[in-house]
Amino acid sequence: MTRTDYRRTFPILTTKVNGEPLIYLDNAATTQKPQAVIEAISHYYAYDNANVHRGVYTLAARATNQYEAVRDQVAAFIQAPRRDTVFFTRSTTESLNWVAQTYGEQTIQAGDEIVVTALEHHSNLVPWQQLALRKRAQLKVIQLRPNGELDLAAAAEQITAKTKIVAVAQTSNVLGVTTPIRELAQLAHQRGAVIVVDGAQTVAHQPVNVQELDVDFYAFSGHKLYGPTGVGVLYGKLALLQQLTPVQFGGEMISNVTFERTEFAPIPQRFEAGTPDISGVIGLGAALKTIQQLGWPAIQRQENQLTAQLLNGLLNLPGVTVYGPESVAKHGPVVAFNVNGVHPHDIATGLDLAGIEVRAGHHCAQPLMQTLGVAATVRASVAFYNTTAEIDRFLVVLREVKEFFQQ
Amino acid sequence: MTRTDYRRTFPILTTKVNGEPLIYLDNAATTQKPQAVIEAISHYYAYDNANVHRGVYTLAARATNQYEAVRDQVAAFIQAPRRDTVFFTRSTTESLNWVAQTYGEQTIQAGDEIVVTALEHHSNLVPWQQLALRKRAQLKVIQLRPNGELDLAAAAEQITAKTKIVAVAQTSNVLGVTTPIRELAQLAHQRGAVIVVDGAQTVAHQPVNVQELDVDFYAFSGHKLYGPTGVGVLYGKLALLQQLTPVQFGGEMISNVTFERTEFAPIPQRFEAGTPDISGVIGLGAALKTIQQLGWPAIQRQENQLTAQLLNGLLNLPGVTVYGPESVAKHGPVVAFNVNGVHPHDIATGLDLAGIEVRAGHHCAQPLMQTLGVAATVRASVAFYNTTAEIDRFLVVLREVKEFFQQ
Amino acid sequence: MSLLNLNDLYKTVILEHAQAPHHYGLQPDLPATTLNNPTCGDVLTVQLVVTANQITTLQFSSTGCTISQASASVMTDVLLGKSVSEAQALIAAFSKLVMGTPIAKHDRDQLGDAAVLGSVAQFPTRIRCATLAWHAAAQALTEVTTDDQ
Amino acid sequence: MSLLNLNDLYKTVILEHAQAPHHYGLQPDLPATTLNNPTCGDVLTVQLVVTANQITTLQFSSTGCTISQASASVMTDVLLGKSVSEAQALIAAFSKLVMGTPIAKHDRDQLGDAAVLGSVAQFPTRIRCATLAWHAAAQALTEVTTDDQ
Ligand SMILES: Cc1ncc(COP(=O)(O)O)c(C=O)c1O
Ligand SMILES: Cc1ncc(COP(=O)(O)O)c(C=O)c1O
Repeated sequence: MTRTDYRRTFPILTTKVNGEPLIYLDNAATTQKPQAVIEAISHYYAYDNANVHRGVYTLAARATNQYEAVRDQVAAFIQAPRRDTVFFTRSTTESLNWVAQTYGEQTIQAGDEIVVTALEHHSNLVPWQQLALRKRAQLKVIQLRPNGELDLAAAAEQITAKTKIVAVAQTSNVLGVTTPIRELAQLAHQRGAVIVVDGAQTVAHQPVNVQELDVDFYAFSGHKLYGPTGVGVLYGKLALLQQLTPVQFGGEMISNVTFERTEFAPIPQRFEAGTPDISGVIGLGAALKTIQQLGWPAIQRQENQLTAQLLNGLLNLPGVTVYGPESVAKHGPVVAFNVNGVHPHDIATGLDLAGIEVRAGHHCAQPLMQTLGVAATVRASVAFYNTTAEIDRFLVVLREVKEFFQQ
Repeated sequence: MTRTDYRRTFPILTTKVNGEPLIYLDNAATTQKPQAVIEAISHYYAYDNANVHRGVYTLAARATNQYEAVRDQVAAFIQAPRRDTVFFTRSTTESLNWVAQTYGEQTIQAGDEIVVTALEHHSNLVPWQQLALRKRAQLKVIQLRPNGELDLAAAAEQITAKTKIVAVAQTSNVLGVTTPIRELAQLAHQRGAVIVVDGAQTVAHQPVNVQELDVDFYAFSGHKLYGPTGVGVLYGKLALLQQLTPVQFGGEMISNVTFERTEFAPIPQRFEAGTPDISGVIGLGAALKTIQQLGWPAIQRQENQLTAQLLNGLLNLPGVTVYGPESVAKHGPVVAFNVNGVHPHDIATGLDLAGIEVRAGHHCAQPLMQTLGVAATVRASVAFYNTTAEIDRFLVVLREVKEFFQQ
Repeated sequence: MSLLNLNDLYKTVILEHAQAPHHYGLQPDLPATTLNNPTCGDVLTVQLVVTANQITTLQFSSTGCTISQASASVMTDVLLGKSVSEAQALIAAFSKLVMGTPIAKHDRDQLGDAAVLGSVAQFPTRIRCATLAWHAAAQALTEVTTDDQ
Repeated sequence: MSLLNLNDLYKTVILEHAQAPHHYGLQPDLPATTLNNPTCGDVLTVQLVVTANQITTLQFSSTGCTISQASASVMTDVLLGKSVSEAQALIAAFSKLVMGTPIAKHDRDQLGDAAVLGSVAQFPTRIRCATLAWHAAAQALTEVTTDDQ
């Protein structure tokens, strides 16, 4: 199957919005789902539904095997060394909060430093900020270069011997820039800190190897990866996970319980309290298979081309300000911009009337907006299923909307 | 549509397991899903998928409206006074842990008492036990009467002026007994404690009115209610929820963020950090609609009849021990039993070979097993879609399996 | 896309109000009420003075979209000079209007230019933009009213 | 259901071992290794003595299902008298067998009655029941071996 064939397996991409063919350019918020994912969920409920890890009967074994097989897939997908170093959460947000509540809670003491960057999503900022406030630790921020790239020299200054945790997104959900995770990991480790990476905007767009990056924790969401909502992943280094105690208790995360005390199960069960999102995990398995079948080269070729078209198209529109690097080589498939004198909401509504769905707002990155000196931006973000014709149409309509408001 | 028509809308119930028609009697672990739920999920992904609360475009509005409409449905389903007093979690387990991490963490001090009952599921025991250990508080246990019913006199003794939290399941997932929540709530409130209710085994089987019960918190799971995995609910009294701070941070739960500090959004958004399980919530909405259309009288009539047939059938089998009350009037649709001299696993495997799926094990209630003086039990649990013919067959095969092992 | 669709929402009168909002600007010595729209980070501040049960001063300042700016501008036109209870009734009527609920002819007439914003009802995600200023005025009214007593 | 299916898993030899397990019972003065099966709460304890690199004592006690009892019983028959390395090889072979992986004829012969438990491979949820005793023995072996050194 070619990339175009794969596009056809996304049912929503053939629908209309406001009477116009849908052009979905909010992939950074959530991606659309292929038929394979929708069918994996339906099939599970129509043929295999049972609770996992609990029953000795056939249906329960089927459900458990399918669920656990996805753990293997996920481990392979990010090149984790062992299957038990990944566990399922609800989302990137939960994964990152979990690290703050376990490793953070156990490690951080008054006077310690937690280092984040100026481009973090609230989900990788607020948990650390609140932890720092609780512990009287210091939250430090690595600033960006004027083009939005992370400044490694600034990072080397901010990360000190007092730093215990460095938390950073691998790809910005606003500027599209990618941060140098390997170098940051090295800096962190040299100073005795761990590095926690928010991969929400990365995993759908490039291969990730957590061992090569040498990260301590890596978090992402299924729904930004062509999978269902309700399922996220956390990878952690074995030695770290083994030393951590759970934050939620109950269900199959125990090995022995009396009224007085509880022995916890080994990892990863220890961290999956209660009935997990079984159908979500199975849907994620189908999504990973789709990515694998299509292959990174096809995905990256198309996304690079679309990003170039988008970025250059916007840079060439007079009266438009583009945030982040102007070079495609430094760009993930996300472009934030503003039309001078027109509010992002008005632009998004204008595009929406033509069936073109883009985000307008602060993109859950208010401090970054403050850094950029704006209240909000428009954001267009592509996935491999978008087409050059869609980007052309987006640019044409954007110009019309711009003229309407600037008339 | 009649009850039989509704049964036909559950695709899995027409499949075979081990070459025999599936007879699913593990409804207490998770229920099966009607076509309406499966289709709600598929339809969402095929037509309306977008992230919620974030976009100004049409798809985002559709997704958000559908998601928020289910909040209204859930509030109506348990007669919550306001829509903002319910929020979505992953599961009962997460809901109960949340109360322990917020209200429990803020309230419990050394020397305080937390009171649970001897029939709790690990999910409503371990969070309180761990909280008590952390805070040097005392965990107290209300014992059961010999037939498994909760002893209100014992409750009145255990709940004292030192008690801050009473945590109790409304229906036991092992014994099938229902606890007197209204009376326990009164006892708790008289002593100045709050009551936290685990409704996991209740909400699919009888109408619940949280205001009439006068409970402070009420937790349940969608997947035990004909809905998808990945979605749970927590109801809390308005005044309590408003005084609580979140445990997870990020995404749309904020109203304003700087690097230094964060203002949280009003309830319920405040407690729903990150992208929620949107399709799970929408699937839950379809499940609630199914229950409403079929109606409580039809559901309860059938479940009562099946429970009577199951209970009496087991009580009349020589060499079988039934746990919990022997009177149907005191029984939810769950019956735990053992065949003397035969291990529950062997019984479950024997039944499984005939397509009959029951649970064998400790049912995540190890302390209750200790109280009953057994390591494990078999458990059969029914839902409205089970039939009297299925229970007949279960009893026939059980007798065969029993004879095989006792030969 | 046909720009006709855009004209449905962004009627000329709305664009005019947004481009040259009436009663724009704050005075340093007056109490102010600020609300924000968390989705877009927009911030809107109103200043409102009631003298002898009549709104004698009403002005605003905001960073916001066309809809919120225009709505704030027409709001000042409509509410200035009204009594507290008239203003409260009109705020309620405006809320209904933009939610797509029918309102009485009398209220509609009183709303004047603001009635044009009824088209927002077709754009559910923009309703919050249209109501922000009116909510701020409602809140300011309770504050000044309380001060009076 | 046909009871033939039940006979597939619960062969006569398995039922016999379960009903009258060999080398059942513990001695108070010997070190013991206990494992449990969290799904069902079953507990199994083995006692194992190695003298001059040979397993000279091997006994167990357990609350458990037919499969785990029978498996423990045949395990004691198979491993008693074996050298440490022979025992380790047989434990590994047994694990493969119940996972459905083919094993060498020589190992199969040595496993004796235990080979009958190969049918468990068709019942994935029961594999843990069959391996519990063998895991306990493997663990006990590492403990005594370490003690020797
Ligand atoms: C960079 C980044 N981090 C974290 C998140 C949060 O992801 P989720 O909402 O799935 O928890 C997002 C997406 O919203 C993101 O773009
Ligand atoms: C009484 C009771 N409480 C809590 C739970 C936990 O539910 P969940 O696994 O959906 O969190 C269950 C079900 O397993 C239950 O039966």
